[in-house]
Amino acid sequence: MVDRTGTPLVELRDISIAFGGVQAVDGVSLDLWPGEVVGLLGHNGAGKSTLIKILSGAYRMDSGEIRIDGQPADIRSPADARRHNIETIYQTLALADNLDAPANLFLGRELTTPLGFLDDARMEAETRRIMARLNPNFRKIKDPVSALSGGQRQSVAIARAVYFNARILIMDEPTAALGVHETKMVADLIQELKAQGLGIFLISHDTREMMALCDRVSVMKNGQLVGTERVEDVTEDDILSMIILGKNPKAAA
Amino acid sequence: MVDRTGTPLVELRDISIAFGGVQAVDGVSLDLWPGEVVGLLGHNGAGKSTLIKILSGAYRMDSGEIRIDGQPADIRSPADARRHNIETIYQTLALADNLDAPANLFLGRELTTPLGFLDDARMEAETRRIMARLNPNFRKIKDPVSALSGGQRQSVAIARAVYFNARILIMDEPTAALGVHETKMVADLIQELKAQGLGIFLISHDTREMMALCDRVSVMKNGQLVGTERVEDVTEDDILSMIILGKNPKAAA
Amino acid sequence: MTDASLAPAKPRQGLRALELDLRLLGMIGAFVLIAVAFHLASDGRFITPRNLFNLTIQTASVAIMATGMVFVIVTRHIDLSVGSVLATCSAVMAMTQTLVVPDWLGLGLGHPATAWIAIAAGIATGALIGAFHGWLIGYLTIPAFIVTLGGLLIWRNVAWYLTDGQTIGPLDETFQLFGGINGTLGETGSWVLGGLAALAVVWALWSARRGKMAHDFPVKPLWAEIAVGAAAIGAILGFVALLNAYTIPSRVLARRFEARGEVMPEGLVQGYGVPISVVLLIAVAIVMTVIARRTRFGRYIFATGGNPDAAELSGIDTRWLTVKIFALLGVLCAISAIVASARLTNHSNDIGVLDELRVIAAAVIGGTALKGGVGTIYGAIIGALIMQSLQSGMAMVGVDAPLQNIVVGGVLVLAVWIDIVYRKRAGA
Amino acid sequence: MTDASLAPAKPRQGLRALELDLRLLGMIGAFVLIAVAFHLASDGRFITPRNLFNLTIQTASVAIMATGMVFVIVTRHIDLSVGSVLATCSAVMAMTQTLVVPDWLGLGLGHPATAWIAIAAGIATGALIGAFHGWLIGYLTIPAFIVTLGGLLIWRNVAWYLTDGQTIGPLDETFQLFGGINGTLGETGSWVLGGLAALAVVWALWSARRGKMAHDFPVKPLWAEIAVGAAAIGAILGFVALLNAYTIPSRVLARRFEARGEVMPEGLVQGYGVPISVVLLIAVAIVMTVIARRTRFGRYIFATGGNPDAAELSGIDTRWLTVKIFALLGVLCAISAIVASARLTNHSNDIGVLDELRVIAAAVIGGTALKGGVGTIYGAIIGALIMQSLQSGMAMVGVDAPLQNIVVGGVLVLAVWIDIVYRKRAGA
Amino acid sequence: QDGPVVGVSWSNFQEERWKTDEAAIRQALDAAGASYISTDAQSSSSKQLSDVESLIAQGADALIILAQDSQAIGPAVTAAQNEGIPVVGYDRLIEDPYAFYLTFDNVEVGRMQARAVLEAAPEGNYVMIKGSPTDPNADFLRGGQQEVLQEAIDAGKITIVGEAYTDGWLPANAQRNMEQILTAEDNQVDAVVASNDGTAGGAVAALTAQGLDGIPVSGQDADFAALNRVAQGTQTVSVWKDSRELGKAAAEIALAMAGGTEMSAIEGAEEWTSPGGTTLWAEFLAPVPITRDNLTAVTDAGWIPVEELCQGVENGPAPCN
Ligand SMILES: Nc1ncnc2c1ncn2[C@@H]1O[C@H](COP(=O)(O)OP(=O)(O)OP(=O)(O)O)[C@@H](O)[C@H]1O
Ligand SMILES: Nc1ncnc2c1ncn2[C@@H]1O[C@H](COP(=O)(O)OP(=O)(O)OP(=O)(O)O)[C@@H](O)[C@H]1O
Ligand SMILES: O[C@@H]1[C@@H](O)[C@H](O)OC[C@H]1O
Ligand SMILES: [Mg+2]
Ligand SMILES: [Mg+2]
Repeated sequence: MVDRTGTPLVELRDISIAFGGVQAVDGVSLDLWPGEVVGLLGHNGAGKSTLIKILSGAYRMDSGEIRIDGQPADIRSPADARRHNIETIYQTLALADNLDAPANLFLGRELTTPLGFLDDARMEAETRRIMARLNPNFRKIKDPVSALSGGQRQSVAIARAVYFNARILIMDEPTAALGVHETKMVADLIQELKAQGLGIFLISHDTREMMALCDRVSVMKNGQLVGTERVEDVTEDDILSMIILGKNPKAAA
Repeated sequence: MVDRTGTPLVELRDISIAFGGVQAVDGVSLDLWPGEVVGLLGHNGAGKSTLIKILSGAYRMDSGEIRIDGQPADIRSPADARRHNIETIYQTLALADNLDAPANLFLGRELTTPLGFLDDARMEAETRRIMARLNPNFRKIKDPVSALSGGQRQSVAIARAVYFNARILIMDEPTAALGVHETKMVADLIQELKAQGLGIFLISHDTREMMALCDRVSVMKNGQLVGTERVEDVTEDDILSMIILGKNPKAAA
Repeated sequence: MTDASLAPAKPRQGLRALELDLRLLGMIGAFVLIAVAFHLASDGRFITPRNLFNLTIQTASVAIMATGMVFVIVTRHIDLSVGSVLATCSAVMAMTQTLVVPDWLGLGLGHPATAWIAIAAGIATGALIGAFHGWLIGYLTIPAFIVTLGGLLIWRNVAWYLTDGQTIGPLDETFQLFGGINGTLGETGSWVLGGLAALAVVWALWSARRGKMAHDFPVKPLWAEIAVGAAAIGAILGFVALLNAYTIPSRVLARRFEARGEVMPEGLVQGYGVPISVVLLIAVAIVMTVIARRTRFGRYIFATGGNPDAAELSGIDTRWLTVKIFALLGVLCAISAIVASARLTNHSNDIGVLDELRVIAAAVIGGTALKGGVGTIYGAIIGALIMQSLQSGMAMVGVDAPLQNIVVGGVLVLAVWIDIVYRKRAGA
Repeated sequence: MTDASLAPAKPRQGLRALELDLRLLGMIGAFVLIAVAFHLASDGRFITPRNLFNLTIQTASVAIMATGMVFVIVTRHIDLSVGSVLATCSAVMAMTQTLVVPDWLGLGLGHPATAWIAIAAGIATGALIGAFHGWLIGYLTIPAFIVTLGGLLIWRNVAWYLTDGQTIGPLDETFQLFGGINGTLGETGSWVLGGLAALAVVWALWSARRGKMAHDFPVKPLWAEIAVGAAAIGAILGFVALLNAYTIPSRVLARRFEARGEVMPEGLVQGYGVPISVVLLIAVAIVMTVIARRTRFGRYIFATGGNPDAAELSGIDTRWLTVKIFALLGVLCAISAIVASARLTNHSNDIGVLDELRVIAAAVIGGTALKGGVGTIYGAIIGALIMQSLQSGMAMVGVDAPLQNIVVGGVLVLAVWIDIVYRKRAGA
Repeated sequence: QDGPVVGVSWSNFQEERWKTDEAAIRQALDAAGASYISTDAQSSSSKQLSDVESLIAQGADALIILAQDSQAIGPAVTAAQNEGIPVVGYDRLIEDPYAFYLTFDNVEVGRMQARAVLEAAPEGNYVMIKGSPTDPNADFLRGGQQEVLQEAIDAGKITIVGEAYTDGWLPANAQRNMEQILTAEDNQVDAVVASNDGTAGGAVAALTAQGLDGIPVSGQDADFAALNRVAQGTQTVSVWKDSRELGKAAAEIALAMAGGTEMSAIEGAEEWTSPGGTTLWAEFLAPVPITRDNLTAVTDAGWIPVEELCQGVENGPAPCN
């Protein structure tokens, strides 16, 4: 299905980072092709969020290399990542609580009038349009996001990442707080984006969901990569044992 | 299984609350017997968190009544709720980011030495003991919780609610950020607490998990109660249609 | 997509249709309350054209800086150095007028360009100092409290050295026009200004309405729109009428005619009209409000205040933002320095002393939250007005000097408390 | 349960085994740097027993209040009124000594109970004022900035009314003992104090170690424990030796003998030893540190600072906590008032003016974060010491007051910056 | 109300002496059936301008202004002039001929301070504790002091070994500065010229700690605590500017001018040219240096009760013996 010839969209090579002596990510290498969804799994604190935060510019790695389209990419800040068309949905959502949904959605890339002033009306209209796709119950467009429910906040964070024409999308537990219907809509969205040729890193603890959405899954344990497998090649139980035992049954076999 | 004769542990009667004109919870009645797990389901923003925050003292209802052991209970603050042995795991976790896990776990109920000073060593030891049950990978006992991963933070919040001998436990999406193994351990824990006779309100979007853990499930939509059913009496699909359509197929039938 | 559940809320009915800003009304209410109380206590001397004219002039300098302080506090910083920066800017401008331009540049005293050269120098000074503070705070991550506490000590004394500890003056005549009573628009000019402002209100309401309608958003009923517009225009024209009603003392008028070699017509009465310093304040208020609400810069300020991490993760360069915010406040300090020193017709050593407290207090009374993320420009200005009313009012009622301070302190706390209670009740 | 993955981290090796507090070391480093610089600039007069003795005395009053300000700032509040509250407490104590006790109570001047009655009155005053502020802030939810800005205006002028604007003094002899050089422990007393402190250190280290071992936690290697203990004891005894080395001028000594009707033995030399005001400061520091680290009250302060909502949801009564915190600071202001007025041997109208800035600065230099949740008691004290060293050093080197302020401002910013860089490097 | 209204604008009411001035002004106004209103500028010339505007708006018929700044008060005086309200410049100079200048001569006060100290310590090391760097009076005083000391300095008899401004005239700052100078000079100090009683108090506290109390120290204002020090012998001189007289004279002049009296017609008025070159009508009252030899002057005048003057003094000079 996914064409893995040619240069990958993203190559993470031997990435490491430590916090105060603890090796949070330890020599991890991964790659991602266009139109592919790669799932990241692992126990709590395995280093998944930290790894993808390096790609999104939130952290700077201690060592390793990132390549995009085969070219070394020097990502030192979230702004750098955006320049490489990388969009991220953070686990902590990263919303400005005092602003409303449109302001958050367009933060850093506001729509403006020809005179350079903010075009709030247009941003609001766009927000209504996009939220309708993600969360049909969402109505609190003009309230500060601090007044939203957990799932509503998550919808805003998702909307923000997918609205802009990203080439690489990072989703850190995007559906953790979402209702069944909302989760379904995000799954549909992922399929659609994939079809458009985006590369997606997806983190989730829901193995079933991962098997359904991803092309390949990578499992981490204690900062290290246990293994990466195509979903066709493994069973749910294989993945579970990789997560819990930290051993790749296929590699061992 | 659950003995629903006698007085319920908790009775919520006709609870309503509005935020700035919007009716977040609208005349909801629910009850909970000892040794029972009642699940709350519903779309994002349905009012689940708001409803249980009324019981935990975080919000004050506009109208309605709460009874505990058949007696009207006047819960106006989280401290009042604690006096009624109600413990809560909030969706937002409610941790003091600058303190470490033991300090958060025992916040408001610190262990002290005979002289009345904090007994940090004992709190740390207890924390290690209890965390071992919830999250075997957890090691960052002395770090401020701001340095923890999303799932690690959630483990701390759970540990804090279950450590104290609560009679009523409220869990708002306790496993949203947890890994598979950690989720399993929380499920075991819920079974154990239930066996000890606690009453538990559980909120989650994972219908499968809810069917497995709960005795009864209640579904909310737009602030109103759609219906409450024993899990034996309904299928997963029944529940899904209640959540999405807001109609109780059994009642309709 | 046009699903009913997504349709924007329906237009509200009755009084609510006016969509009034409760916060604004509350603050105006507090001000009116204070004014009426002093009016009664001073045998009807407080709410007079003359006193209100004085009040607007007295408020201008602090209010101008307070608008900039809003941005600083919204981004979770603080600036303790505004009074000292004002002093340095004032010293630079004073020395430019009395030494640099006449002697170094050899243009002599009273050259028409003097005031403008001095103002340019002052504004450049303010911008540089502010930017420097912002750099220390944003790039070197030194807490704003420390940087500006250092600034408080440093710039006051730099001003001292610039002037050798002396009062410098009298300042240039043109420059003095910015000081308040020495420079007003006169009756006709004020009416013209008022008329333009009224037109602007109509245009603003109309274009906002059109913008909403273009996106099918609900709009207020037409009557509500007209009511709001009428109230705003009424307030503007009332304000102009009030300032025009304060008449120039006949001696001053006579002196002016004398200076022109004319004779004053018997019984001539002329009003002062809007002071230029107040025009400056209004201009600053409008510009700052536009920045806050309608530009990216403003949006980033509030986003950073709400959640600095989120702002940074959204690709906003929060460090550079900090530099810009402090530089902006520096410029506003320089503008305030113009107003303050022109009003004194001199640069004095103690100019701006304790202004940091007044300015921060004005912003906080005006609803700016010290924990960041929240604040309005108009709030800060009304806050400054309330502070000033308290001080002037107390002086007017004629209580003992030490007791005055006690009462000012007490009323300050009380005013904020009433506002808090009022807003809780109103559920805003 | 004793799963390997859960076992606590292994003891560290080498220098790291000492588990030193980098922040503390950094601050001490900054202080030493400043001291050495002044020592060189003043021809070797800065690091002398006499000057360091002066420094400790000069620092006491601000440092005492700064420890309380740490709690206030940690809970995301601020207190601008400390200088004024100090003035009111000082006024109450002065009036109690010179009017209430001698005249109203009829005990006359110089009664042995005078000082103690005055102190009790002062502390009660401080506690009441602080609690009142705390109530306004905690229960009425008025921002601390506004409440204490009001307090700044009110209490200074209440003090004025209490004393009718006069300097009151000289104060009671016993009372004056708290002022510094007028009351010291003498050489023997100081050694006894030092010895007790050394024992306390040994006991504290030993019991902490025992506590850890009881729960099977890792402990430092014994050599590291001993090294830390030896360093601490060395510092304590060195401090005592230093203060003892500052000898009482022979004139003063002779006068003391005279007063007792004795004749001073030829060639007698006596050291001052530890001033009582410094003993007070040390006692305050210990009590406050214990509160911060070892009591529920302290834990709740930090929890509330870290996340006020979480604290409230945990059943902590944050409103009552606020009252307690401000009352505590009020008491500390009263203690500072004792030290400050006893040092001047008079109550003067302007006592404590601008102390709010010094106190807040000391806390912030000492690493207390204005955004709340973080701060240490020892940091605030060293912060106060650094501020005071700068000012005293400059006065000694003979820098002009305006230039002094410029340098103090600059060094302030620099010191904090160096500390920031140092900590970033050290990765702490 | 019936009688005229006199508005007084104080520059900083926190300093001890002004309440005596105020009482004197009030008393004189009461006696004349006039009423008194006042403001406190809290050491800010900007606030003082607003204050004066308030006083005018309140209907003052005459103004007495203790100027925070001799020049920056100009617009306030102009505002008064525009309304035809007479102004008395009180204690500190107002650089404007429209204002009547009533004061004690500050340069003379400085001279008196230095004279008394020089008499007690004709030779040795001097320390100059100056006033606030932002108060123009501080430099007037220092100038007067220098005039007197110059000769002895030139002759090499005295050396100024330390000199410091006192921020905000705060005693605590003076005390610290004195301590540091003593430390730097190893106590080799023979006399202190302090510019007012507050700073003298700080200096004496520092000297006492070193057993140096008793060396000559100057001051001004005749604060009660300072007079007590003079009686005890720890302060040499406090230059007494009997503010009751100054206050009384100010009230009377203000009322006279409000009643239409010309400045030139005021008793004791003389034409005087300021250092800045402004010629104005002025009246100078004579300050009196108070030393242990003439302490009775202050008690006789009822300035201070004998008990307070002599508190804790044994075998002191008259009247404490
Ligand atoms: N503090 C608040 N202020 C204003 N509105 C609020 C507040 N808290 C919740 N709401 C609103 O009340 C409604 C119910 O929110 P609630 O958090 O109870 O939803 P929920 O069922 O828990 O949703 P989720 O599954 O997303 O957690 C939402 O529309 C939300 O925006
Ligand atoms: N800012 C930080 N400072 C210190 N340690 C950190 C920081 N962020 C993460 N860590 C630590 O790094 C390790 C990896 O964390 P990370 O958030 O990447 O885990 P994760 O795999 O995303 O877990 P989860 O499934 O719980 O989200 C954890 O032990 C965590 O405590
Ligand atoms: O009397 C003194 C006054 O002249 C000066 O200006 O301020 C300080 C006072 O002590
Ligand atoms: Mg994660
Ligand atoms: Mg929820």
